[in-house]
Amino acid sequence: MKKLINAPERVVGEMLRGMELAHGGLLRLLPENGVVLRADAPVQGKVALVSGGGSGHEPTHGGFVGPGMLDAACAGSVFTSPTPDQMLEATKAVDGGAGVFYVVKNYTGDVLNFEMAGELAEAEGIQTDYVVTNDDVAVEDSTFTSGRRGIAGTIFVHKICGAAADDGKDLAGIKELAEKVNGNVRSMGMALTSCTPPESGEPIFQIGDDEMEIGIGIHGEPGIQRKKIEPADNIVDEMLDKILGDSVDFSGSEVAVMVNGMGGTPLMELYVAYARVADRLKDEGVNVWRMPYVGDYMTSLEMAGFSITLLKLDEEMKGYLAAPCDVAAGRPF
Amino acid sequence: MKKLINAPERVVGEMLRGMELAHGGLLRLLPENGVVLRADAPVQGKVALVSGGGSGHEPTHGGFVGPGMLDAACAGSVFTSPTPDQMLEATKAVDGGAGVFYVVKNYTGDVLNFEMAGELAEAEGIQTDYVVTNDDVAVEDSTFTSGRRGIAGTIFVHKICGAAADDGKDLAGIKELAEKVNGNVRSMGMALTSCTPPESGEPIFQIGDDEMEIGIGIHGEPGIQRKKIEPADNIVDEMLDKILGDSVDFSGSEVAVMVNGMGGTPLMELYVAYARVADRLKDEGVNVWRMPYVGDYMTSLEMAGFSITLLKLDEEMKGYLAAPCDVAAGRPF
Amino acid sequence: MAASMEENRKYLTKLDSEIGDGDHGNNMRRGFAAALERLEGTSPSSPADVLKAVSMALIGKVGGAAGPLYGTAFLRAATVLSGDEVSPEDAASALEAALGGVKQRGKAEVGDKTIVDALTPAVEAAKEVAGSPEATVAAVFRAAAEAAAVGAESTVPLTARKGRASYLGERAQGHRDPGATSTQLLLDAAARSLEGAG
Amino acid sequence: MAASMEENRKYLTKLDSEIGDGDHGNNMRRGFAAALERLEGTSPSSPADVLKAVSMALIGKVGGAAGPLYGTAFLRAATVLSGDEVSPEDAASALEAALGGVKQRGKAEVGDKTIVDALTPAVEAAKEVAGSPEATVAAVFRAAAEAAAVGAESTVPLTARKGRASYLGERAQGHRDPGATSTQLLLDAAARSLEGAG
Ligand SMILES: Nc1ncnc2c1ncn2[C@@H]1O[C@H](COP(=O)(O)OP(=O)(O)O)[C@@H](O)[C@H]1O
Ligand SMILES: Nc1ncnc2c1ncn2[C@@H]1O[C@H](COP(=O)(O)OP(=O)(O)O)[C@@H](O)[C@H]1O
Ligand SMILES: [Mg+2]
Ligand SMILES: [Mg+2]
Ligand SMILES: [Mg+2]
Ligand SMILES: [Mg+2]
Repeated sequence: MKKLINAPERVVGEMLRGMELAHGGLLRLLPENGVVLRADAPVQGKVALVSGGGSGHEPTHGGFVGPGMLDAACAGSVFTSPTPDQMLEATKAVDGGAGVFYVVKNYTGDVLNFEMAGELAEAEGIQTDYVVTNDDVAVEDSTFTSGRRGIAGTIFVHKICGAAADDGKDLAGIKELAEKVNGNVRSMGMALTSCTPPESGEPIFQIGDDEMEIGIGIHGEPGIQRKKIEPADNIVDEMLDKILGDSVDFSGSEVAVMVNGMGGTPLMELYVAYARVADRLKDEGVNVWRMPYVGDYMTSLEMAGFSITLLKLDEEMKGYLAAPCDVAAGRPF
Repeated sequence: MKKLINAPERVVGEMLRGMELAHGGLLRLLPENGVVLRADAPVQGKVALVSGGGSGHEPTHGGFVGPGMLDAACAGSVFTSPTPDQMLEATKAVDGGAGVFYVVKNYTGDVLNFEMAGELAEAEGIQTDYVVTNDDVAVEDSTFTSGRRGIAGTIFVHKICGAAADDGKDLAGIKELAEKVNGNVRSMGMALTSCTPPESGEPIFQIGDDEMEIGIGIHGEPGIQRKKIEPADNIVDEMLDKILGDSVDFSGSEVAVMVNGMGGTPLMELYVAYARVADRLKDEGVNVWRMPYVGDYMTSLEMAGFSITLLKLDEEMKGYLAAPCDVAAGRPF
Repeated sequence: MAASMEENRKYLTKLDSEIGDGDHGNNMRRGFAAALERLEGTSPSSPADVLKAVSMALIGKVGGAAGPLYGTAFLRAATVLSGDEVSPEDAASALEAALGGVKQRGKAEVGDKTIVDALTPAVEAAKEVAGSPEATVAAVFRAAAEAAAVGAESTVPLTARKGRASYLGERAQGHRDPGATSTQLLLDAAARSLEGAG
Repeated sequence: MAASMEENRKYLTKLDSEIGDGDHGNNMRRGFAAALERLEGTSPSSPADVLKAVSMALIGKVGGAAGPLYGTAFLRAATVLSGDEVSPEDAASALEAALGGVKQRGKAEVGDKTIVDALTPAVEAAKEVAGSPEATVAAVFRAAAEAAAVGAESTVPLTARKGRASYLGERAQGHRDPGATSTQLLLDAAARSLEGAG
């Protein structure tokens, strides 16, 4: 296992420290709690957005903290949900008196820990609410599972709700908006390689030199299907067919598109994939709104792979997506 | 070799097409020539900046085309310099009557091909000039080699000269400014893994599971030294010692800093490295100007590794670095 | 328990890699190491205080799905204990309360391929042993541990319906659940400790 | 020549991987395939026109360091030929002009571990054979090819001073230069073609 680190157990702390040193003025840390805050928190009178999850998905979540997006992000160990006390400290630090809204990805750990955090926050007199994102279409029958996972579509919830909070929307309105976004976003991922968390030192799964894993999540856990690798166009087709054939009817609509790298796929290949996405959407009568987001947004360490996200837009969502924000992951050059 | 592609010989063309589909309105292609242009080229009365090189370094160069940076980028095959006819077509397409300036990285192929292009352009009545960037300190004795290589520091030349051209600086002034930036920027890179170009199908070099390559370039060619892997802090120290000990005296100055991922190193690890960079610079009395650039800017396909770049600033360079630009690699979120 | 989590870290990591994200071993080791530290630092007086201290350490340090579930388990166990002595019936009640907490938080049932598959038979065995006149607390935990082992093994052929393994569908079959396994290991460590084998 | 570049693509790739960026094989194959296509499409009349067409195809398609160097080589060779016949002296002069072009563009000398290390002895051998009365063009190229082979082999122990290999310092020693090797292969292909072995 070769990584640019000092020691496995120090990775997250040093990463957070590096972020604070790099983006001081925009971000600050609660270093004892592994929390990244916007430097000017708390912002009085504004609903505060708190998210978080395991580390290893950078720029998610710390890279999305700042004016116009998240107020705070809680960083767990690699691929491990953060704990309720982290979330409570974050909550208290960003509480501007208008309530705190949690954006939680649907993984049992994330949900249970954020639920406990909400209970602790309410006990301290802070009103909270939350959305559980579940944009991943890979898992079909969610009645018999933990339900669908939250993957890159969650970032659109961060952005749209962040802009709405800046715009003065109240806690109930943010909740409603978050559910609307979540209800209109669909994603799917795949992987060509596994990844190796620093503390385990071993790849999460073994995969052959000529194989790919379809329906991958973001924590390196195996996906839904192992197959022989195919050309990029075929892979995009399979993923788009599942997304377009799911319960959101995208035809004739305007969509925000994200082609998200898992970390180890060169940007060159993401654009090869996007060319196919664009062609297919055109054939299907789905209109890409403005420019797609092509790059590494919600990664899985060094995993080679990518995910596609489509968000069906209305005027409100478009306005909030277009609103300016100042976050480390979206700094102009 | 597992890649998200359709066929090795089609990768570059499909990548360029994907970029145009994604960023239409900002970019357009000369598809027969593998050239990316700003959509509004030619911009009359402005010195036009043309750069280029092999593909496989994305977002370099196409991701830096747009208002405030490059007017055109020529894309060669993976790791292969583009050819003079590509450069000539780019030159003609962006010529706004104020001359065309080439930003060339110091590799024999890039230099020879851009030289021939300049000859062809002059024959067509277009005035050209160029800078050859050579910020890499890894190669010590450039008297007995092809000279130092141009690596990530070249991007600062793109940005500063791009802003200056927007600001109305003439061709001679751009040349002088480019030489100033080049004279004040120093970089060094390293790799933990190799990379596999699609058309060759084999890794460029073999490296052991416990080894690293110091002084790596950006084309996957071997570096200057093979060693056992060390903790990130030690690696940063070795690289910074070489950069700080080189012919630019950084002490007491303000620097622009870039910690650039080669493609396969997670952002998490780049921040771990940046924490050490920040600590060392503070110890050395070198002041980081504004925020560092931490991310993948000049990659080498999926290579795990990174480079550090320091640019010693004056007021003019600061102003141009801070000027707004609109490029695919720096799009706000 | 902390020693068991340290010893079995790689095993749990392996199980959680096959049908999860590979962190269960590290999560449990970290959480129980923190629990040990907290106990050494605060020297709680009653058994209930011990369990509460462990609960807080787990909630604060384990992370993932297992943190809130085991944390709640220890907390609920604490609530049924009073005084300084723990009888065999107390022990069984504590385990039953723990299971109740896990099921209330996680909403899993037997057959879902989780902690519940190990803890449910453990509670039944504990109650049965506790009901007999020669019962000892050590025997209650030994019975619980053995039943938990059977329960954890029973997860092998199951299709997961909760947690991360549930995304795998039938691919989870043939793999042992990591959480059910750590349940078995924790109960076994408790039993050995009470039996004096430490 | 195109066939030789096709056959030897992997070999040149391997050499360029050891002390370069692995693209020389693909670059040469692509360039000479384009040259073949251009020749088939335009049917140039004179030997000079053939060389010019090849030159343009190479400059336009090879890329990298080898593109301008070989492109200039063919262009300069074309400039010394006139008419439809090529004598042995013409052939040697063409090779000499080619070398001049490579040296002028690339500024390399013998010993720098480049194309020049193969082409320089090739030109000397060509001139020597061309000076003899029974010389044939085929013999000129055969001598050039054999000398180029020796020259390419002579690059093995050298430290590179030009091109990508020069960054390696002493690590380039023990590796054959890819460009010198393609020079040898091209001359050999030309010789075989003239000898009728195709
Ligand atoms: N809803 C649930 N109820 C009971 N146990 C559960 C539930 N969800 C997950 N688990 C247990 O948690 C274990 C995984 O723990 P761990 O790997 O530490 O967390 P994560 O899945 O967040 O990475 C599973 O093996 C399973 O036994
Ligand atoms: N200055 C030079 N003069 C002569 N030949 C050179 C020079 N620089 C490089 N070469 C030749 O070019 C070869 C490399 O070609 P190629 O791999 O196609 O280009 P690149 O180095 O741009 O990837 C080297 O092996 C060497 O023989
Ligand atoms: Mg986890
Ligand atoms: Mg090259
Ligand atoms: Mg896990
Ligand atoms: Mg090469």
